[in-house]
Amino acid sequence: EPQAEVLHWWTSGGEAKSVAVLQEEFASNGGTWTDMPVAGGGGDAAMTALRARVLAGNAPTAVQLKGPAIQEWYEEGVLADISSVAEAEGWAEVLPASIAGHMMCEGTWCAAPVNVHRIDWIWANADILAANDIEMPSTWEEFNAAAEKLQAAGVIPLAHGGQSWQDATVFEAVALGLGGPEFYQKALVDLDPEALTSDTMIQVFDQMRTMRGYVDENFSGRDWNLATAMVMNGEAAFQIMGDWAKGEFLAAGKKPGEDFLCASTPGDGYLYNVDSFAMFEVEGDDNRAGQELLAKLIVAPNFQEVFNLNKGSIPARTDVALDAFDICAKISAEDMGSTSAGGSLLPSYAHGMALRGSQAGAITDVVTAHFNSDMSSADAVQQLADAVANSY
Amino acid sequence: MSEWLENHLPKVVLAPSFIAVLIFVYGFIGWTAWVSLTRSKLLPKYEIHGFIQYERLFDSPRWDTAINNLYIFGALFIVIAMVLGLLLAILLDQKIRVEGAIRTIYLYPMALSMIVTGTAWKWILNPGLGIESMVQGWGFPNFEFDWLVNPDYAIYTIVLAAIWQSSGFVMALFLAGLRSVDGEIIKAAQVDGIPTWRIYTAIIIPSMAPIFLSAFIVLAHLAIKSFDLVIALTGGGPGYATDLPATYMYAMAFSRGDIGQAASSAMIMMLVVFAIVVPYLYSELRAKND
Amino acid sequence: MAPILDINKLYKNYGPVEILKDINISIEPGDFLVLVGPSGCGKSTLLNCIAGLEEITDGTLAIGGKDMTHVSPKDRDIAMVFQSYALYPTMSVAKNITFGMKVRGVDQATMDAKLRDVASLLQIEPLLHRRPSQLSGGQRQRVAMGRALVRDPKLFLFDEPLSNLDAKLRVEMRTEIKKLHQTLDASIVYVTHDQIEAMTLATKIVVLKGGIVQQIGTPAEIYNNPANLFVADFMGSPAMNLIPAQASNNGSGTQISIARESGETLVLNDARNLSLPQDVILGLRPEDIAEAGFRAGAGVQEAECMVDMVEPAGADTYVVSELGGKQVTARLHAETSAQAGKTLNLAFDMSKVSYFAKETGERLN
Amino acid sequence: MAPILDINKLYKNYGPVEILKDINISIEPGDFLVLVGPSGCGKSTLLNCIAGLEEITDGTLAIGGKDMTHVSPKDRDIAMVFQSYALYPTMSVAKNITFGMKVRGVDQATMDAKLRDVASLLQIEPLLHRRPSQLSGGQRQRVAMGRALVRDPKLFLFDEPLSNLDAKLRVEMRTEIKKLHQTLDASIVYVTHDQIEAMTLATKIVVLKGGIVQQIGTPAEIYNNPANLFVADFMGSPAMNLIPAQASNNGSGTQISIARESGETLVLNDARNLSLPQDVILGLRPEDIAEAGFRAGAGVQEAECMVDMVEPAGADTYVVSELGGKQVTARLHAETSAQAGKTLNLAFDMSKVSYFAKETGERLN
Amino acid sequence: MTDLSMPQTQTRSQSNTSKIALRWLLYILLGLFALYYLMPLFVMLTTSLKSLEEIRTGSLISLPREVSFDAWKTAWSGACTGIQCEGLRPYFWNSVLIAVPAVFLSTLIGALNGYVVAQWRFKGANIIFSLMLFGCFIPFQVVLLPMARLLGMMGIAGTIPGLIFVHVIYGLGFTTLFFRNYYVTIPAELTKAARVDGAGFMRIFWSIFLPLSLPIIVVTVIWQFTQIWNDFLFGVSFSQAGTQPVTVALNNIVNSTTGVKEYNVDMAAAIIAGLPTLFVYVVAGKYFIRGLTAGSVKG
Ligand SMILES: Nc1ncnc2c1ncn2[C@@H]1O[C@H](COP(=O)(O)OP(=O)(O)OP(=O)(O)O)[C@@H](O)[C@H]1O
Ligand SMILES: Nc1ncnc2c1ncn2[C@@H]1O[C@H](COP(=O)(O)OP(=O)(O)OP(=O)(O)O)[C@@H](O)[C@H]1O
Ligand SMILES: [Mg+2]
Ligand SMILES: [Mg+2]
Repeated sequence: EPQAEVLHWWTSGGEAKSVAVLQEEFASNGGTWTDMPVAGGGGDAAMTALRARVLAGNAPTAVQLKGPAIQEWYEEGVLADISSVAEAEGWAEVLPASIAGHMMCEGTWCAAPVNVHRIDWIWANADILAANDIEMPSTWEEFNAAAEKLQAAGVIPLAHGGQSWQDATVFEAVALGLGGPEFYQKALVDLDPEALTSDTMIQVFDQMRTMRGYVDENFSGRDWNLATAMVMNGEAAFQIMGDWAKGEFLAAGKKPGEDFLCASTPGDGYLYNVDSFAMFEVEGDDNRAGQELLAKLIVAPNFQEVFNLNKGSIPARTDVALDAFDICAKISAEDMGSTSAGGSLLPSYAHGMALRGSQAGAITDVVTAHFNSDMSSADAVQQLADAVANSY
Repeated sequence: MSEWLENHLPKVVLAPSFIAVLIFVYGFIGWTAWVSLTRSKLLPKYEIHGFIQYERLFDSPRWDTAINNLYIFGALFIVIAMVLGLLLAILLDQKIRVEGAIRTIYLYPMALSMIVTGTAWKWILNPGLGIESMVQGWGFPNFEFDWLVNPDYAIYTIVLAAIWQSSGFVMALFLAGLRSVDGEIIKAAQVDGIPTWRIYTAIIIPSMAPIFLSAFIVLAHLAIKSFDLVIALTGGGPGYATDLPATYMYAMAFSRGDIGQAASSAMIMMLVVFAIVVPYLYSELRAKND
Repeated sequence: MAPILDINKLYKNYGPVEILKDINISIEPGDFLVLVGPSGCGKSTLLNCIAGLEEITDGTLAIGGKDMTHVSPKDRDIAMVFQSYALYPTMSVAKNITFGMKVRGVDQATMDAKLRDVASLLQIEPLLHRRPSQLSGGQRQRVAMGRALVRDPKLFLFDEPLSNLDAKLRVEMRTEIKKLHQTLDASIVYVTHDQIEAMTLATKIVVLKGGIVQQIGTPAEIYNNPANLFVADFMGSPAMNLIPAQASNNGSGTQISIARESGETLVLNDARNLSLPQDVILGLRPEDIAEAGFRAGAGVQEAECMVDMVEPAGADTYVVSELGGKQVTARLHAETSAQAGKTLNLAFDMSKVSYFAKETGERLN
Repeated sequence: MAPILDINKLYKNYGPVEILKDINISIEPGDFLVLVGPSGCGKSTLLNCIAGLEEITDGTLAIGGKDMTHVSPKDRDIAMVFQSYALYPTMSVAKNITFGMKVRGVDQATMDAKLRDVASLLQIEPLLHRRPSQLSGGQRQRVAMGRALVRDPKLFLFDEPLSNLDAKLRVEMRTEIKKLHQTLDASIVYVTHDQIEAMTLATKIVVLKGGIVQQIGTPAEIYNNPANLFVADFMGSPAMNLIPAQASNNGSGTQISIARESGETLVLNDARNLSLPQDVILGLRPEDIAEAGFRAGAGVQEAECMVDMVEPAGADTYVVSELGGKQVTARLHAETSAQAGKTLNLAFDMSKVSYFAKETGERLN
Repeated sequence: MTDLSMPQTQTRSQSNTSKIALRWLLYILLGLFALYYLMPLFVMLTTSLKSLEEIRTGSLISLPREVSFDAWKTAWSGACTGIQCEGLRPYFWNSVLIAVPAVFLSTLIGALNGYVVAQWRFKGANIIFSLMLFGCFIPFQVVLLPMARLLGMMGIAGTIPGLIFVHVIYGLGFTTLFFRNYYVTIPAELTKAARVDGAGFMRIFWSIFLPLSLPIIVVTVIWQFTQIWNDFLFGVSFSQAGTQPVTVALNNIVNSTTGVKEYNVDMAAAIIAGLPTLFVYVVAGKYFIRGLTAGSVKG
């Protein structure tokens, strides 16, 4: 009888309901699901628990893991091989190549993707834009011009929460927009020292400094959803935040395209954050059977659709019908397809898709230090290079 | 045999605790020391690589900030909590009618975990939501209280909340101390014509030295271990302006998968603890021995 | 001269409990007033009232002729020595003594001079730099006295200053306090529950019981003419023998009959012509019962008694015998040949006898 | 009969510090041995060694003829009463008394019977259900005794059982302990630093100082023939007068000269033919100095002395005068007419004098 | 007792006015401090009584326009803590199962240790005590990983006994300290008397010392209960599905990264999770001061 203990940090409201869908499917296929939710700090607490469990020798069956962390755990020799399921289900055909890459460890499949979050979204209050006669910006200059206008009109141009991961989110959107996909790849994925110290990077920091001016005084420590509420309430015009922000709008009864607008941040490319489950090496046939069943169900079209409808993200597999999805999701899926083809489908560094924890952390430290002080862009670039070198 | 057991029972009783402490405290410290010399990342590895982790640690501006913050936070927190605790204890010692209720109010923060109260503090201190906007709403538009969002001052909000949580406990310690001062000494001072405030400053407070020591130790250990508080209130921000060694270590170990780095920072923390606790123990046990 | 301390109809309650009732005491300058009484009788409370450390509930209190009923302790011009000495634990001996002066802004030179005087008077010069915790009991006691002496107040108050010392030291310090009183000609109110201390030190004794004054008088008055059974029993060690007896007046004096275990009644004659009720309690101090032949005088009467116990105590030997159902103690000289279980001829000095009413316990003669 | 307690060459160290040195004591059944000495001399330590509460460093210790050097306290068949009583604070009086029996598994009926006996002996029946905190000092003391008595042990150990009581109660309890000893014919080792207690209770006294035995003897021996200056000074209250003097043998007796402040030398004759060095310390108890006319006998000599202080103390009056640079106390009867600042004719009983070597302090006669 | 308030009498009339003024000042001061301490609780309480709608629009620290207890109900039995949406209720019981035995055991062992260190001194006892005391100061993050390893080796990883074990081990330093400082104030004669009475080591402890220890037991239990009930780090690291304590559940409710935040439920949940400790403080608070006075502060 398939069994699975699942460690994840989708604990509240819509998230929990989304996972519950998986649990129901798992159960209806004869499996027993043991839930092990640990929320907090974008998974930090869950990772703490995971380490303890692994060291204690009773790792959970499946763990919500993503990005290079999957490969890191693989290197520790604790992940299971689910290639048989992946091959039987033909994952390689239905997943975009770059996303499939994250699920592979040295040529074997070791994780199953759940969804794709797009990070480089900009959200806007439709009424404010209309009232001030502003279009959704498509370049950062336009954005700046719009912001000046809004500021003059007494509206906070950008709703932002001063937590380091939010700073990083804005930063990577700006880096992608100003430098283009290639620059982003070099600087924030390959950590090319030249790119990191380039003039483009200085411009990126300049833009961050400019945007610091568009943020209200009280942004520090603000939760992202409170920032979203500012946009909803008409206190602020824009917010740069991943597609989960949509959930807040919808929960408050707002309609996409009418009350609020969604668009990708200025510039080309697509930053994704793929949630996935990694399968840990476990004892017992029941557990292994559970693991395989779980992997199969996660990537199966049904779950991909239902889950993502709930969660606000889009399916990882490209062959799911999007009729039920809203306009923002449709844009997202479309862009994913086109950027995947054009090679500008890129992993989000801010959400742990591009870099190992210590490297991403080192960059975030500099970004947030710069944003929260009057550090010059040149200094920031220098520190960035040092921090990256020190983080190995 | 039973004679032997009877004679050695005290040692036998203490032995399990002693062994547990040896393993679970000192063994683990040793383990940490070992790991701090390795390149452990996601999980501990045991291959020694020298002092590289310490070099990285001392190169890191974030660690500098964390250590500086520990000094600022530690000093302010300990001093203010003691002064406030003492002041409250003295005020409460004036035969207050509703002493029990007030005492409970001052003491209850100790009962709540910071995971919870941190959010409330975050709102209260947030300029746009809390005190600042409230006071401005009362008609003082120039009132400013924006420490939380100011990187130079944010650490002081941590101090504020930490004091809120611990000063009641310190108050209880001091109140207990005041209650055990010999009443005749105070009467003697009154007859001697010594004004009340001088009785406190010159006679009672100096005689409570052991309690100051206890309070200091409790507060110092809270300061060094402060973790929940920072996570809940500022998350280390703005930027990493309110990072403390404990949060630094946690971040390294559990969100960045850099266990070697975390171990080296833990060792430095433990050295700081050692520097505080050992003199205390020394004086404490020497005094009790004679 | 105005009395140095005048207490008038003083009452003190703690909540609903009356601790002191209708206290009237007045002493002259130079008097050494001792308050005695059993534990909990209100001695400390009365002293605290005098010091102003407790508000009094009713009545008035004057020191040096001025009404002080509502004046704060520091303005009463008094000094006080406490049972636990109450030295300031963190200050040196010198600072303990001078701290009060410092607070009152006395200049350094005067302070030093006074400190020197007091230290030499009490012979504590070598201790001036020590902390109280480094002193022995007797030394602490001296420092506490020093702190009081340096004030040069109108009135000294002592609350059982010797009770924490051991027997030997207690005797020594007692003598020193007596000498100090004579040297300084100070006015003192002194609390103790040790009646020997009371007898040796006082010029005037107040016996308290349950917050009520039992008797006020000189040590001799209290010792020889106790006002009631309580005072008789309380003052003197070993205590006065209090023996139930039958009295009858036979014209030329009083005849006293005392029942004995052996059945045979002991009959004694008191030459004084007293009018007593039939049932009385006869009070006679141990030293007024001697071995026959060692005491002579008009009132002395002899009688054969069975010795129950012999207690040699160095200078004296105490002999216990049963009379009127009570253990009666006689103080004999050290070389007595008395032996437990044998009879002994005892001499009773009837001229020293006190009589008390059986019911009320009040003195009758 | 074998001695009930036999201590042989006992040494006790705490770490490097020698607390007790070469103690040799032996007592017979029924003896009442009192250990006296100043604070810190090692009395409690010795008692603890006897009880087995402290391991001894060297020597042997036998109780009732059996070697007990390494036996644990519970098997020594002893009972002990502590200075602070050490009553179990959470147990009722009855449970306090029966706790030891319960631990030893005595059956309920025996326990009840014994409890009843002891309670009636000590008159604490009404207190049996109270907690120690609800008792007065004297009552606690009685309960502590009860706890010891109920054991019916070979040997009782008492560690200053009376020192926490007030003067009056102390005297009463002293008498009761004495009576108990006589009633039960128990063997007792009793620690005190109150020499009056020692004198009244003991059949045998051990004087300790600095962990070394100074003298062992009956109370009379110790009082009348102290072995050295320390014992002379320590035993007796007021203490023996110890006066530096010059001795010379004039054939028919010994002539003693004592310097006086007034310049005039006091010369006294001791009829005994003693061979003394020139410089001696003369020891004479206050009761051996009387008012002239009140003491007769072969050895009595009179001399005019200046009275410095008069201390009436109820039964007696003490008079202090300066002799040989020392304050010398004389015990006079209560009715004396002595007045401070006047001269008085004093009678010195020279037959009672002790002489001590000036350097070593050892007794000479 | 120190009562300095008593006779600050000058002359009657003058004293009365200044005395009354002083008293007023005193009470005002105490009241202001009370406000400072109560403020966060006030914010939490009012927020928990508001609707989500009101929180989104209004000021966070104003009084609720309309009082609603829905959030409390949700927090207790409806909020999602993962795929189960049964609120805090199931986790409460876990916490009780962990806290009660852990408090009991650590107190008992601490009492025994304190008893040995204070009353049965033997060579080295002080050193052992110092070593134990140092254990109070070790940052818990340090021990997580090696502890996890050991728990795994002992086969109690992820179980409630495992969590109890961890809490007992790291509570020992403080409980031993408390009891030791209390027991050193008890005269050694008590032990001696009992030994002469024939009682052994354990008998003396059970019959004599334990019944005496109420004040310090109260202090220790309050301290330990607060620590263990509020613990999150050990709870999250050493539990698995089914053994998670209430703090972990609370965290799961409160801390959601990308979900919709229901602050009213968060706050209600927070208060509910804190109720047992609050209850202990309110009920046993006065014994707390008494217990501290009874000796534990002296060290
Ligand atoms: N603050 C108080 N409140 C209520 N009752 C009190 C207070 N202080 C003392 N008492 C009571 O007043 C009575 C007298 O106490 P006081 O201290 O004056 O006795 P005392 O004669 O000095 O006794 P002791 O010889 O033991 O010192 C006692 O019964 C005591 O319980
Ligand atoms: N555990 C110990 N370690 C070291 N020295 C000790 C210890 N116990 C007692 N002493 C020392 O041994 C000496 C004798 O102590 P002991 O208690 O026997 O004196 P004592 O004669 O009973 O005095 P007191 O009359 O004050 O009770 C003292 O100097 C004391 O300081
Ligand atoms: Mg008193
Ligand atoms: Mg002793």
